[in-house]
Amino acid sequence: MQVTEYKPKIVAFCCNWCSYAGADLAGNNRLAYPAEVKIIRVPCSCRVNPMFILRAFQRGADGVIICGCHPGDCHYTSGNYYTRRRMALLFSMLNYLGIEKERTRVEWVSAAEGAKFAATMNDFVQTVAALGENKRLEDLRCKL
Amino acid sequence: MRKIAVAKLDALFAAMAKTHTVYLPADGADGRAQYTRWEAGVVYSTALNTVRSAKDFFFPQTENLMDFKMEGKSIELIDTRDEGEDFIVFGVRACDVRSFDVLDRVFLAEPVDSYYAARRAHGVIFSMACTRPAETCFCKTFGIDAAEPAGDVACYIDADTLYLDAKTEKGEAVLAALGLEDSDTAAVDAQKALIRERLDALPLSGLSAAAFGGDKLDEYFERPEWKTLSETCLGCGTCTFVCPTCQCYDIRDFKTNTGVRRYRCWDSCMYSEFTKMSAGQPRLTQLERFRQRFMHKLVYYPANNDGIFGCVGCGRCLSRCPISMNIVKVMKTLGGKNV
Amino acid sequence: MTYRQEPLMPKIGVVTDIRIDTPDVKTFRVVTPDGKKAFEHKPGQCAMLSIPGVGEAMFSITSSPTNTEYMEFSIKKCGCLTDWLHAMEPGQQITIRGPYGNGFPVDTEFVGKNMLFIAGGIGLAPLRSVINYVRHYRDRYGKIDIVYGSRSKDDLVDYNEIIHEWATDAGVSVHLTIDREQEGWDGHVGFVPNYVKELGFDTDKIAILCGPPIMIKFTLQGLMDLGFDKTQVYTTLEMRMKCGIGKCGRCNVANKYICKDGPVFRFDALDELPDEY
Amino acid sequence: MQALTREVLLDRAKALFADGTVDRAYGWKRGEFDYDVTPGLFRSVEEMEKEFVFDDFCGANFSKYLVEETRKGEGKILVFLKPCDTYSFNQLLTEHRFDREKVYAVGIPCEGMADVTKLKAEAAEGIRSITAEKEGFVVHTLYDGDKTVPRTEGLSERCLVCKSKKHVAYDELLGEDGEVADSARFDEVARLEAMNADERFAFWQRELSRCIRCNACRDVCPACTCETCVFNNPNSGVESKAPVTSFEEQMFHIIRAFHVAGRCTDCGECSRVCPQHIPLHLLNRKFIKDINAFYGEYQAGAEVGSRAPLVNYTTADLEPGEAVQRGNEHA
Amino acid sequence: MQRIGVFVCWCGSNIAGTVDVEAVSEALKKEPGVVFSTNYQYMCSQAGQDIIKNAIAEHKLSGIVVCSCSPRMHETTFRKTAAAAGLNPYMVEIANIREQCSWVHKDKLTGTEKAIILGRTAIAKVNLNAPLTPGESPVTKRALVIGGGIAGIQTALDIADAGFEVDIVEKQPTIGGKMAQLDKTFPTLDCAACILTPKMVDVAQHEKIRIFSYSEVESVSGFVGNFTVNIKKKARYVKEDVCTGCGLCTEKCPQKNVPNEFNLGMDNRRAIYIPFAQAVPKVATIDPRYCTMLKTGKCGVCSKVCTAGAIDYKAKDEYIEEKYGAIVVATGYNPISMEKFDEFAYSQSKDVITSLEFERLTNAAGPTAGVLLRPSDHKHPKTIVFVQCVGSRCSGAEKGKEYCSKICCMYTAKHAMLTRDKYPDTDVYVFYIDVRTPGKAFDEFYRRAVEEYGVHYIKGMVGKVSPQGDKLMVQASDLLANKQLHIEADLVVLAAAIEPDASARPLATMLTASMDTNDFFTEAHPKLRPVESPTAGVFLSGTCQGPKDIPETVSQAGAAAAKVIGLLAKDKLTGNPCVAHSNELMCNGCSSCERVCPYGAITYEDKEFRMPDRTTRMRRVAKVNEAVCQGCGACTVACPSGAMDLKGFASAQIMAEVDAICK
Repeated sequence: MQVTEYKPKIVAFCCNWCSYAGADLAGNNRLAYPAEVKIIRVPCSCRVNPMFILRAFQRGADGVIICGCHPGDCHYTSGNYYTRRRMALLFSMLNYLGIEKERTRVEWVSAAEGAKFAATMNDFVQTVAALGENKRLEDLRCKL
Repeated sequence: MRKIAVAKLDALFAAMAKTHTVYLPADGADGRAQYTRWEAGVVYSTALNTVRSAKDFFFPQTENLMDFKMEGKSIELIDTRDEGEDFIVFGVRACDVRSFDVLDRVFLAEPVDSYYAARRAHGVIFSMACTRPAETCFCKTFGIDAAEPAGDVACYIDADTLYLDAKTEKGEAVLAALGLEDSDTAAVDAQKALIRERLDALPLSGLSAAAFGGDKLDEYFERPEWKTLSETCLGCGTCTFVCPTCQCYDIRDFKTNTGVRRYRCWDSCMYSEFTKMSAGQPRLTQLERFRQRFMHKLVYYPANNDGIFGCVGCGRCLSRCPISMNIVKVMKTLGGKNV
Repeated sequence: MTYRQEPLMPKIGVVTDIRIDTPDVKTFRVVTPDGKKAFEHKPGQCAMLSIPGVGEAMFSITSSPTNTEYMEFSIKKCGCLTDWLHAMEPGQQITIRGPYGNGFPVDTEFVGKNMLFIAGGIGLAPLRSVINYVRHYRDRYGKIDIVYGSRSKDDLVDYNEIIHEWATDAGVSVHLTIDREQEGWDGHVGFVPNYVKELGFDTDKIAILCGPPIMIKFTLQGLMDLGFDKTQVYTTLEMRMKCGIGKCGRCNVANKYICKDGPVFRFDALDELPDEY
Repeated sequence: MQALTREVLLDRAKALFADGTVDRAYGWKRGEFDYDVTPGLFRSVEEMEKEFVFDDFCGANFSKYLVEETRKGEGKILVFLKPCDTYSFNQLLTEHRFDREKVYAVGIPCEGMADVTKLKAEAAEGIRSITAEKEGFVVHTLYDGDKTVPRTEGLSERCLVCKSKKHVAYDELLGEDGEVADSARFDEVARLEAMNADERFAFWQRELSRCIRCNACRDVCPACTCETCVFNNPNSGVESKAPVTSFEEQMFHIIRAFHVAGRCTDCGECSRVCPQHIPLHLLNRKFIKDINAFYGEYQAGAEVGSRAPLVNYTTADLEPGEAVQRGNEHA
Repeated sequence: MQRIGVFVCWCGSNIAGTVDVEAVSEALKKEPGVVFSTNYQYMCSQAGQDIIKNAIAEHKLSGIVVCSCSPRMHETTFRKTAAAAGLNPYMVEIANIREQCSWVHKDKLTGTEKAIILGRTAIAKVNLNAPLTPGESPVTKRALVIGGGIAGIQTALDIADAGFEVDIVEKQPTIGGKMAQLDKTFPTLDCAACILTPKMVDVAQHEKIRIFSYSEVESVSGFVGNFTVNIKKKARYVKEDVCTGCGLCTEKCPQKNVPNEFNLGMDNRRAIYIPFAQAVPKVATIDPRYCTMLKTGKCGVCSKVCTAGAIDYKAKDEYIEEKYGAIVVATGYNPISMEKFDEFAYSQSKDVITSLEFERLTNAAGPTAGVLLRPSDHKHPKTIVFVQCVGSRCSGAEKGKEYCSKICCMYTAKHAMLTRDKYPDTDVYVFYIDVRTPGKAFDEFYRRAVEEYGVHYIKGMVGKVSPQGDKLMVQASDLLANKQLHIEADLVVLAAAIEPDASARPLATMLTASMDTNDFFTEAHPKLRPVESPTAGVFLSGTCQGPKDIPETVSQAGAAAAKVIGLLAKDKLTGNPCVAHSNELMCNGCSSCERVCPYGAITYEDKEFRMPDRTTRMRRVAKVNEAVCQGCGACTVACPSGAMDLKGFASAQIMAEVDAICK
């Protein structure tokens, strides 16, 4: 009997200097994580506009994760501090609107944390998969 | 003329719903009346006006026109129109009923807009006389009689009885199928008299549109008052979106995951980017856009449509404009003593 | 009863040929997938072309109705959709609907008249349809003068056709001009309005103007100075339409909808409209 | 009833016109009825004498108009500012949106402004006239005689939770200045926070689904003065004109609230003008409440030049995950 | 519309093992804009690159997508390949199908599917790419060093030795800074003056170095390679070039009661003075706050005794504008004020002193000629209590600083040791929280103080110092013995925390260099770029960046110099073309972007715009300095109107990527 497993769509924004390198390291070390995760490279986590996150949900993403350098380690000194504030407020707002709070996450992953990257993605995919499809913040037209 | 007890309204709507989808004003979560699809439990609201007008039923805020699928160099066009369903809009006020005439003259003029026409063909209008017109009402200005609303069936309601008067064959057919009790016209006649008395007592009852019309372009176009009138206009679309006769639209494409959906949505001539195109912008300032809206209702529309005005005096813009600017103020400012 | 004919529903068109006219103008040949003309039209009418997902816009049909095989559109690059069209390769499908607008009164008021066509830049596009129509039914019309100017020689649209077909026709005089001196150009140099005055036409004809607003303004003045009456002069207004069927509320000047009542106007009628075009 | 009368304001305006301090003035214009006051620009004392009003229906805030108007003409513009208006006035100055030198600001006290929709709800249909009496607003109706609405029930929501009766900007002050109030403006936000996610989603669906995208909220908002709004910009990726799907409604309001986060002065105009009565201020207030809780008290517009929380940070800020958690715990 | 070529790399079996490369290149052929798609064993090999080059020429490609390893690996390689074929290098996008696909997914079907999506995403992005060209700007080959302490001196010397001109701006009349005030230096105990003054002389004599002493930076404009700095030379009322430094005036001046700041007010100087004997430049300065002539117009003694005729009472502040390619901040530190630490009775007793004052008391050139005498009665102190961490490591930071001042442990050990060495009859107590000695030969030094010199180190904090008669009653706790101590001391020395000089904050504003909450300058990267400020062209030397001892300061000063030399050695600076860009038609001028920019790359200008209604109006709009912008994108999100976008990572591009992924 074949069961089609529900596979969430995950968009991961990774900063070029830490998290994208961390993802590369996960690859170098062959640390597996689900293929549902697709990474978009941005120079810094602070490049991620809340509009991109909403866009992802509109287009059918089930979860969006933003990865950046650890606070204090930003290649641009302060970028991830702004990310932290923006996302704190945005996520709090999404939660306030009743959007499942587990669908969004910010995680700090350094270039050395290949294992953390893989573990984070494994956990995030699992969490989102448990929620099921994103229904509250979707644009049905996209699924035509 | 037929009648039914107000207590039996639910049964009436249920009977209508067997053959038609029924929409009627019902009080929403915010306490204001909105057209709602009738189902058991929905209670008819006698509130004077819904926030949104009844034009939505024929000219909805957004509607899909067609889909395209594209692959390589080829395009496939998919006609997504469906047959549509028969529906009844119950409780439409006289002003909104007139607005359908106004819209008809746009959408049913050649070439006929098939989306609108299909809805119009499927819709049956049950109008409702206004026993308690508000201070913002001025339908009389445009020759509309709230005591004698048009539509397929004209309705009158008092404390315990709803009277229904078929005005068209379509209306008569629907009424006939409902098997209602016949009624004499005495109660309705009395109500009409009361309504007319009340209409005459309204603060705007003296407002006259005689100073306006299709031949008045030169008289009003260059008037300096446009500046002061439009100066604090925010350029939002509230007036146009609550207006039962505003019919400007935009056609837009939405990229779906597999193709393109072309849809139509309301647009507003008050919006700064309404007429912006790559070739330029003919109405540059809010003054021009503001003037366009009111000239259209009071001059351009009558010029093209046998003198019928593009306003029906429903008063929605009077109560909804964020800065309380509205067509009455425009008419009084421009028309002076003649208004 | 449902209306199945929907004016907003386009037809599919295939671009079979793309001709580079000037650095920013290309001419596109369009037929339906089965190789026919999408629809018949009158000179001066327009059609709505679209690439779904990119945009829809109105363009003059530049080919003459007498062309039975295809339609042509000369399109200047000036925005999102036109960028896309210019990047296109033959074989690409587009959508097309129309015809829209009133067109020129070629079969009524123009019949038997001498014709003067005055165009600037891409303004030749809508006139080309009329010129070729008039040339096709040569005997129905009198003498034909064509004054056409552009920034430079390279910016003259349809140069080859003008030189090799129009200019060689009997009873057709072509007067070309460019704005500034240019190597390899021995024709007239100067702006169109001045050239029209220099040429000093008799008033025994119908004049049709199309070009940038400033050119129209001064050329019209020039014609008035030459003794023309506004009832003898026509123009076609700038494209500012969306639906093409007089319903969306954009293109009206007072109560006239350019897409329905225009785009061709006689100047005496234009005079009655407020200056909002 | 307002503490100052029309005449006091008018006299001051006349004097300022007379001594050449100003050559035009923003003020409220009399409407058709007692309540439909229109903001307007007066160019002379005569115009003001004819049409200027000041009463309980003068809620309109002129700050936003200054962005455009200060770019025109040479002379100064007189503007009357209620205490809450001064916050948006300052916020616009912080964002360099107009030239302070072109404005002569007269602070006026405010006793709260009426919300005519509340009075209309009371009168059902037909208001002949409204007078403000000691006991409240007396609505003279067309059909049901006089109805008295207690003042607190007739005031705008924003006035009932007024955050300050103290002006934070003016060139001169007429009347007495009040105090910054300790208002209960976050109670409603807290009530929503106390719900579970499903309830909150249902609440917002019900509210936002009424949106007709007329843009009145945006166009009246004193923080929304962008030269080109992202929703009007075809290149922004979010341009749209209609709430085609429930997503569009949500996105419009989330993005709008986010764009004014840390800049919103909580003037409440968005909710007042919404033809569908969507409580939009609850979105903005959520941001304000969060900002206060996460990053310390901050009131946009309280001070010219203050650094908004979203263009600031500390190394010890809380993590987004914690923020969501705390957002839930507020209740 | 682009003409895109897609090149799928097998990477041997690294990719091809888990991804069906053939299927990927086939599938991507159908994507919009793609006109060519192929796969090859090793795209990065010469043969692979040739495939790309040939395809660019043959298919007139306007953009290419390489599906291969991480862009961090070979993006540069493929950009160069594209450039070699005449395609703008920024028209290349990499789809990472190795590290982020084939290496982390085992199943071939899954891997292939994901590789197609990643390729599609890169194609969606490249469809919106635009050719980018890095900007160039010239470099002014001169450096400015702000601060003439040991950090500034070392940096200046190193830069000048490399052959570049250097100007030093020092706000005091002499260079030398804090080190000039020290007695001996730990852990070697060599005399500070002996090692510093030769360097000061080197500076004075270096033909590439100019010293602007008694001067301050007024304003800074420009950007890396092109700074324009306005320097205020305060009037010293003595012509620098005429004064011989003979010092006669400083002996004859009748105004004798000016607190001598060089000795921290522990003795007096004249109104005309030379701070110390080895001052550089060695010229006198008139202190206008005390000079009778300047205040009342009556006196003129110095002028009379000056044989060189150097005195000029009419001197005015001078302003000099100079251009620099690089700026080094070396503004140093000061001990914090002891005012708030009343428990130590600093303001009540002259015999409670700071460590820096103790340095002067033991310095041969100090107020007591190097003999340790109590300031109050000039007696030898018999019992000395040293208190460490005064104002350092304070939690809450209401009074002091949260950080460790780093140098106090070592200099206190030095003071204790030297005291015991010179005056063995003295009892020396040191109260500490921790003793931190992580430096070369530091711990050995500290242990010698304890073990050889018998200094009493007590773990615990002094609770209160109360003057009683000529004694200071010290109340303290001994945490190890868990008991209260009462010591009758003659002298109490407070190891005051150090803080950045007050001039640093306004300077940081002028430089748009960022600071932390303690007003220390922030480095561009705490680990990897420790001597650079985030503001390009601004470098950090010494304690302006954080507490440091002399060896650390000198090595950092050298490092900063090396960075400056590296910058000045270039004739032109080539920028990163992926920088922010503001669409001025949409810009509100609201300053949000400027506030989040860590580099000060954004400025505003008033610009006249033609409005659609043919009127014009002025508007304030943001301008990005492309030479300074590093391309982080913080501004793009701060901008409410969306006027600010980032080249190479434009919003439209990122959204296209999002769309492609979510399809």
